Amino acid sequence: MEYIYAALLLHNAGKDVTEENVTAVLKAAGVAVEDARVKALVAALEDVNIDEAISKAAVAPAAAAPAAAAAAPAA
Amino acid sequence: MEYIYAALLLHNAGKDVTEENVTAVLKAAGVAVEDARVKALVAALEDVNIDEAISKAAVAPAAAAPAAAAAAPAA
Amino acid sequence: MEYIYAALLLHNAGKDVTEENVTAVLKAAGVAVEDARVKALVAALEDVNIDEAISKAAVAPAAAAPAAAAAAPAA
Amino acid sequence: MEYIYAALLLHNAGKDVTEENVTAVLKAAGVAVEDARVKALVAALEDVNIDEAISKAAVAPAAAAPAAAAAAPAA
Amino acid sequence: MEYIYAALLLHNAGKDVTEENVTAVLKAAGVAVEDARVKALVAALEDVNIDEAISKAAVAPAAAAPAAAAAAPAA
Amino acid sequence: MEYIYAALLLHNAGKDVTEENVTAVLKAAGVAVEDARVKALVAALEDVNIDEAISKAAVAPAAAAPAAAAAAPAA
Amino acid sequence: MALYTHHLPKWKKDEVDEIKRGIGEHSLVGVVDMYGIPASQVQHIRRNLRGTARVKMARNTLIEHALNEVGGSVVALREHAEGQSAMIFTNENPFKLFKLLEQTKTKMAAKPGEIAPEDIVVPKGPTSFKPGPIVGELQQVGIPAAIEGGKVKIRETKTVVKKGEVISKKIADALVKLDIKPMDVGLVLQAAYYKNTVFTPDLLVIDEEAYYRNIVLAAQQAFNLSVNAVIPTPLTIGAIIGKAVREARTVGVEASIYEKDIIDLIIGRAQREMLGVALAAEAHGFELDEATLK
Repeated sequence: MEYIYAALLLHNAGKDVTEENVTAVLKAAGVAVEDARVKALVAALEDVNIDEAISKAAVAPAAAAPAAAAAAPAA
Repeated sequence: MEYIYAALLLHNAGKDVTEENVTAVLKAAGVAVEDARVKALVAALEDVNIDEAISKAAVAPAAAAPAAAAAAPAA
Repeated sequence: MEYIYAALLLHNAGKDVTEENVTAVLKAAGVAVEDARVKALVAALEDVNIDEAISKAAVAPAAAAPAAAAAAPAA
Repeated sequence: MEYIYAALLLHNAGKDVTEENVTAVLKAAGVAVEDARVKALVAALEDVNIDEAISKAAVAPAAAAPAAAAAAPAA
Repeated sequence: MEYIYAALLLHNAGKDVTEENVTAVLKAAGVAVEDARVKALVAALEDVNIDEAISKAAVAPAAAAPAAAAAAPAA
Repeated sequence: MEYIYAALLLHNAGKDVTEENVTAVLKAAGVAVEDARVKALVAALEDVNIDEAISKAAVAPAAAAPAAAAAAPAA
Repeated sequence: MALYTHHLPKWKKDEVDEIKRGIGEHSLVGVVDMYGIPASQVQHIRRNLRGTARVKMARNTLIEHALNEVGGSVVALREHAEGQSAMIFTNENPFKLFKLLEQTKTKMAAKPGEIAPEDIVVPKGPTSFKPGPIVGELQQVGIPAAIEGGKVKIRETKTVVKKGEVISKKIADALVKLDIKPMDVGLVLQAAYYKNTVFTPDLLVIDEEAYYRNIVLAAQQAFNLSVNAVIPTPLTIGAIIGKAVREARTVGVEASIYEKDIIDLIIGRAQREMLGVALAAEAHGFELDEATLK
């Protein structure tokens, strides 16, 4: 999950999730970076609205309960 | 959440979640690091079993959902 | 949680959650105030809509899981 | 809710919820303290198990949240 | 999701989920294949029991269903 | 299921679900293709909004899976 | 008024002085109604209050004298000294005194002509009575009594007097026989004078349930704020980590990032999507194979 955490860290900090940035973050954490995984990560996130994806994880109160239930297996 | 992601990234990479390490990761991501928040994070994590918290997170949404649902009619 | 309660108290009283105010409240409660935690608190709340954040349910910590599960069928 | 927050702040800080303490905390927060409300609070909490109430909140935050949201305007 | 569909198609057809096979299927579908994602997919699937993951997917919605049902009237 | 996966793969890749395309994908996966089934699938999917079917599966897994629905009352 | 005191006999003057001393030595002065409390119970209440509050019984006229002589805003208590009054002195706060007095109340038998403080209910079940005229007496006041197994039995639970209604002699007698004590008897606080303010009972009732609910609410709000604003505390760090992990996993699944920790979830999602499309295709004439149906 390190790669995903790195991507979210960048996104949350308002930075672009580029191969360079992800690699820099992972290296700072002492991870032996695999280029292929970085490429795959960046490619996968290219067409994804990260904020929207994150909000799917946020289980909102009562009204959102059915969504939460539905999301559970995916979480 | 940047600080939390930095901590999770370090933990997943098998590194200690120290002030130095968290700061290094955040800086690599281009974050203007606030020492106070790093300190508060590291202090809060001191007595926490991160692995346990992570594994529970995978289970929690499903468990939390019924509670939310159950409460709804009463609300 | 004292720091959180101090922030909530100030917010409810219509006061700004500043380092000075938080420190004053904590001191009045006899808390040995840690400046770093006050700073971290104020920094974290800077861009947060407190009213929204207090009413948005945070997902139950893992301890809740069995209770929630047990309660569900009875509800 | 200021009075309740003040009481919880004191309780969390390991202090007694006395009239003096509550008044001091509220004043530090810039609240125009009503003596009668402080007295009523202290008298009421004498027979309330605060720890139990807190643990109830912690065990089922998701479940209680809708109620919380509903109750909020009234508080 | 194309990559995972390709992998599951191969698995269902009783073939090994190798980089070559996945690439071949994707190419036949006219997909511009990114090697990095194929590599990441195959690596991620290496020690995974796909049949088990599939059967879990079938069970998960069932567990979520009561929550959704319970929440429905409130929604 | 291979046939369905092939159709999904094509749909996700932005290609038309034609007999030729489905056949090509299945062959690439080493499947011994039955022409009649391919015809039946393509004919059936002509009237299906695939995106809708997918999103229904994601949002309300219980509704999508008959087995899951049947299990729900017992859960 | 003060002049008039000179003409009081000595015992009355002593009484007035004692009340004045009580007022002077305590932060809270209350007027309580002692109507209908048997002497034995007064002793019991006094014992319960010992160390916390002192009860001084006196004629209303003497209470008035004392209040007038002390003067100032405490005089306002005068109008609450009616019926069988007594003064109560304490250094507790008025809310606590009110609670304390509520706790000293005990259940007593009803006297004819008293008002029911709440619905008076006769529960169903056996009684200790042997068959006899008692059955008729109970039936006369509407209590469904019957004989069963050689004993008098109440056939069903029955409300015999509604809250606020007068209790008749016949019903009072029946209730005594059945050992039902519907009356709350104890010191009833009429008013309390505390730091220049007169508190009446309606101001002093505390809804402890509401306080409890608010404590729970406040604790939830604090929990939510801590997690949602990402302010780590020992109590909430677990939930915060959980939130971050769930977000990361969700993003991973949504974006199809093929990582070991979530590949099973991605497979699950693909499987569900496939089933969704398979069922839609089946509805339009595509025959599913056995593996899919399973």
